Amino acid sequence: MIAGATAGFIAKHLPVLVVLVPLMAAPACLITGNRHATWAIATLASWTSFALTVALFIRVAGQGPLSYSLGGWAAPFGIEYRADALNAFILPLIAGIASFALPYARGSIGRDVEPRQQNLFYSALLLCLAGLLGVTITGDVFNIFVFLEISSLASYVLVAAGGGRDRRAFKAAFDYLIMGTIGASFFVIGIGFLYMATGTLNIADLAHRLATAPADRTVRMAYGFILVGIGLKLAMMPLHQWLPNAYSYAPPAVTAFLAATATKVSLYVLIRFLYTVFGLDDPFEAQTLKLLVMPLGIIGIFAASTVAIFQNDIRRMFAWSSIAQAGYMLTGIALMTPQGLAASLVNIVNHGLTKGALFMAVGMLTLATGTSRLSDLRGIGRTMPWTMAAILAGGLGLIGVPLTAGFISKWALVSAALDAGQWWLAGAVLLSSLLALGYVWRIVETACFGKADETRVIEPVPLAMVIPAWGLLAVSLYAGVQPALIMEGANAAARSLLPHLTGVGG
Amino acid sequence: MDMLFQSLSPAFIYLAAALVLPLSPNGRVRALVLLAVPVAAFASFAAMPYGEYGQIRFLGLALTLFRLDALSWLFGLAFSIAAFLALLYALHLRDSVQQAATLIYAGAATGAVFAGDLVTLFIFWEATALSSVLLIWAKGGEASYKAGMRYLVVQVGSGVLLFAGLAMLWRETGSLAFEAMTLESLATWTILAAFAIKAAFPLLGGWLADAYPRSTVTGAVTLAAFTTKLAIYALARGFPGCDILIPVGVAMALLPLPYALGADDLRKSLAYLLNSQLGFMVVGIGIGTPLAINGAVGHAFAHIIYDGLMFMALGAVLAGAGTIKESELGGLCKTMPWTAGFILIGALSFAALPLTSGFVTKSLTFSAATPLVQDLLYAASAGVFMAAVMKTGRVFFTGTPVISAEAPLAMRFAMGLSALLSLGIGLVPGLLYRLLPFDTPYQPYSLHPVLMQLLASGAGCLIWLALAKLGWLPHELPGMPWLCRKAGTTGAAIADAAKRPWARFARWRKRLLDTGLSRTFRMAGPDGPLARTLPVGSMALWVVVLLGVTLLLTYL
Amino acid sequence: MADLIRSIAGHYNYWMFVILMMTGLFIVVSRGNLIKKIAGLNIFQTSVFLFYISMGKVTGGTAPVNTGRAGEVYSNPLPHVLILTAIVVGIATTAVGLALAVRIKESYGSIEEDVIEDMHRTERPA
Amino acid sequence: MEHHLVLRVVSKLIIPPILLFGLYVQFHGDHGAGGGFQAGVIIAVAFILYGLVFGIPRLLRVLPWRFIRASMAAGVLLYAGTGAASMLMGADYLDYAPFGATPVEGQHLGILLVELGVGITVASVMLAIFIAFAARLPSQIKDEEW
Repeated sequence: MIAGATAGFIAKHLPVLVVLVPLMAAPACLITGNRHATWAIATLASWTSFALTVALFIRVAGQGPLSYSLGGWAAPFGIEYRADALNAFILPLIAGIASFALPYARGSIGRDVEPRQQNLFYSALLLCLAGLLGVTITGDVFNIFVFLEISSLASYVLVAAGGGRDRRAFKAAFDYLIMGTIGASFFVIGIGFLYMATGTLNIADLAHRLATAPADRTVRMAYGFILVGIGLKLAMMPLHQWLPNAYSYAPPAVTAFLAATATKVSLYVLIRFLYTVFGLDDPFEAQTLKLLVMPLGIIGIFAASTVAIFQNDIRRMFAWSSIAQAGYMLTGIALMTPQGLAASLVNIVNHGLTKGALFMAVGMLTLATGTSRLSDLRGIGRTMPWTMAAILAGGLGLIGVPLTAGFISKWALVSAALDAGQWWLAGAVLLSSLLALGYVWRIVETACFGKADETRVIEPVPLAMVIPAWGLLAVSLYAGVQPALIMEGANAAARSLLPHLTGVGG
Repeated sequence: MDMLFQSLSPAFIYLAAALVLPLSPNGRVRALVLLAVPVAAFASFAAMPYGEYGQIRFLGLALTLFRLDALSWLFGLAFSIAAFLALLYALHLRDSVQQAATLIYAGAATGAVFAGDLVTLFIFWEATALSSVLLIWAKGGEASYKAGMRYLVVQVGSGVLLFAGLAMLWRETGSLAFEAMTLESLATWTILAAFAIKAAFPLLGGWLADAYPRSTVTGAVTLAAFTTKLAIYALARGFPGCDILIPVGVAMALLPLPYALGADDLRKSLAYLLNSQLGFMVVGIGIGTPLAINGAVGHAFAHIIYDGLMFMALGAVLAGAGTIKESELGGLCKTMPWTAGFILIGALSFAALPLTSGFVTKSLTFSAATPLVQDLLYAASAGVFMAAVMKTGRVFFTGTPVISAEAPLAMRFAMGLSALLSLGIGLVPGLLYRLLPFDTPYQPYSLHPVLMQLLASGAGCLIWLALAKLGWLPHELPGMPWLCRKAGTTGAAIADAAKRPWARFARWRKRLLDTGLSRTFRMAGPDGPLARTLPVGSMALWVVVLLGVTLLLTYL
Repeated sequence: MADLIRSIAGHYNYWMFVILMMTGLFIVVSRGNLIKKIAGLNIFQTSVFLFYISMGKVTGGTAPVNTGRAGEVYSNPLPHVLILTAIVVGIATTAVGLALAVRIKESYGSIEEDVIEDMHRTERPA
Repeated sequence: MEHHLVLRVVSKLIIPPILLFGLYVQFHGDHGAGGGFQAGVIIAVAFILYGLVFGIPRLLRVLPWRFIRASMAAGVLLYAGTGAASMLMGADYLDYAPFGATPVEGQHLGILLVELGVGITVASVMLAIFIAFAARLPSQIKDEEW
């Protein structure tokens, strides 16, 4: 009876509970001073919201889009939370990564944050999670901005938490803050223009009005500002410069969490705006994708991968690889076909899983040896074979070797490019895999064939780090072997978005 | 349950064994388990009816993991035998990495042979590359590391070509089935190029003689069995009767021979010989008649065994005497009598003397060939005789004995088994013929082939002796291609002149590569403008620039 | 010409917005002092506030408070409400930025970007 | 600061009205200009003034750090909890109708609670920001620095 009522309650409020659980757990962490208790609360909250997102995904897959109006105000007037095939697909990734990152943080955070302040760290992490989930689920564009800022502010703090070990984290967080704020402000200016043009902030309503009204200069301005603002947040090529420092100096758990979720959510926002809100029915919008976003994506893939090859710091190397991966996703989006979009969505999830696991493994390496510089890690493969195996497995995923998740994403992108008749793009994607091979190879070469330093002290890695890292890696490997679920989710999402697309592409 | 078991390619038996290998205790138990793996793999498909199993859908593609027909059955058997012999030979080793790599390598090769579609083929194709390179690296040291790198680049490159080809083919025909193809589009040419690299076609096969001699004693045996024979299988499956393969095969049979004769490192010499043998098979595939295909496939089968035997014996010498240089060895029949006996059988099989497996399989191809091709192949046989029998024979049966230990028991056992198999097939050819894919009656022991083969061998023997008399025998100038060295001073001058443009090109290429690399490094290295941490101001400037570009686009 | 002037003058709020935005961005781009950067960022954000508020203003309208009198013209309250949130976000950003600047000053002894970059360059191992 | 008699006296005089005005703005918000944001800042200003004039240590004696931190969280929890309570009572999140006998009455109560939560949070966050920065000063501000 009670169980039934609870289930009914959860089912009814599912969209809002997803955000509310971590959002309320964050202040609860603040009040509870004890770090073990806060960790327990945070972990519980993230696992709960993960379960809720999975339930939401199943429900949306079964019954179609789900709408929830806040405060009882109906959709175009009040704020609406709306779960459809697209965001229900992204949400489990975010909450799932957090569910792995929190146990991992318990093992690793002692290096970066003193025990007294760990509850602040956990509440910042939860706020970041809540913000990211909120961005994804809300159906109101201004609400996206608010949640984006909640998550961004929390992530500036999280990056700065690495400052206890390396003071460069402060500067990295500061740069991130300046850039992130400029990006968010551009985004909010874009929303202002949209509001000027249409008088509404609801996504569905905006899409409807923009589809019926002819696109004028105001809408185009909005498009430009939003594209650049979100492009900054997702590290599109010339706007990526905040990312390498932020990812390399943040605490390992934070890097793993942010790399797997923050840029992915920004990509989601971009997809949402391009395909739902603007619908690409103005030739200018399609033109911009073709002339600007696609080239930037490809330049990003090659430039960032090349830079990654020459990096001496493993975390920095993988940070650059993240920029390159964002390039793959952008090219998929810019193809403007259902296949391209689905490829990007698959890549979002697969890369999130792989990079999360990879950064966790690198964090283990860093913790054990006290360094992440390749030149100091010669021959580490012989002393830490399992950790190196995890890094190698993740690295193979970045290259796109068959049976890894990365292969599925690359395969999807290549076949999408071929379907769109873009032979050169398929070739470029394959060629760029060689660059990925280059940087992964450098790690393998150093770690397995370098001359080991006999005096090196290896500290034991806590099990709390090992288990989540391998768990996440196992999930990503599973996604490589059994891609059906993710592929279907991505295809459903892409199909649901593209009825808007008329008369473009080809 | 039965269905599930049936649908799995035997490859997975190897792969599963490789996975549990590190868990088993490293001792006699593991040795027995290791030996049981190829037997189990063979048993799993030996009695199954022909057909396609393991059909799955992956990414919307219909894949066939396990296709069993006469061709794949025979190669499956050959690889099982090879894996068994290689593992037996390496039984004394306590190196988990090499053992696991061997298992994965054998499994991948088996999986590729049973692959019913190009995607599965590609996956296993790359897996053979990745696992086999470990066998080269296991030797340790800078030289084997670099050789392994070069090997890996070539092998992975072959895989990339295969992938590109299959993608194009899929676009064109919508089918991924791995069937006989015709060379009429870029796609099939690309696939042929991928096979050609792995089969070590002329000009594409440099990796073979480069990598094999640099691998471990046991690794060389394993390497020799799988990679190139997998390529032969792929050619036999994909391009039977493809005319261009005939001249290519003839060239392939002839060109490596001088190098085989000239090499001081006997394993290197053997690698060249192996390459030449592949040429015989390629000719058979190119001819494409049932008889010729039978010849190519049968030869591949026999070759796996006697070539393995040769690598085993030379490996035993390397392990026992500490060197494998022709110039440093002699009189081994005194110190390693068993090995000497076995290698003689291997060498005679190589030279395809009657009563050996080499003869009964090669003559199939010969009898299917046109007279011109036949003559060229007999000429090649003479060369093979020189390089295989005379060159190795001299090390074993002439000269002052060097100190050397006889091979361990397991090694001798493996060699003996191979020798027995080689002789068995040679004596009772019907055993092998019955397994060949086409049912064409053939009797090898008729006058013409026996006579021709003996003539060719005799000619080879005479030429060798003449060369020895003239003092032109190769090991005076070790390590360089023999033909160039024998060209004399004038020839050397001509060669020098011919080399100059090439050297200039090589210099130019190196400079281009160097400057390209350093330019890239200057751009993308840690302090390059691409990677440097910019001041926030410059980052913000980029935002403004990009916004400007976007807004500019609104005016277009 | 008159039209042009009228259109420029008629949209003076947007001109102010653009000028403030550019000023703010210029400060962020050109000043090396971290505090000045934050100040620039604030000016930039303020321009956004101005943009929203002027967008919702109705000529002659009053604050949208129900006074009971009939026939009153209200300004559009929605942009104002939104901007209230944006102001809070701006304050939070400024606070975090200043806190970071304090920590940077404590650990580097300077808040001049070029000085900090110099330190990075010399302390980074090759 | 010990000697600035004028400042001290004026502060003491002015702080209670500021607090009172803050409370007025706080509770007037549901049917006029005002609300939690503004009230929170005003109330925080009263304490900040106190801290400026009498020093951070004395301010922390009035409002312990632990209390400020707890009230930051409590404010958010009050806000979110009000919404959650409405969910438990069968309405949508943040729909206050079920709090009272009539929807209007319920909304009055709901908004009051939410605004209170906002006010508490804003006030404590402003104070926290102020203290976080001000407490880093090496010592008290001296007379001659004015």
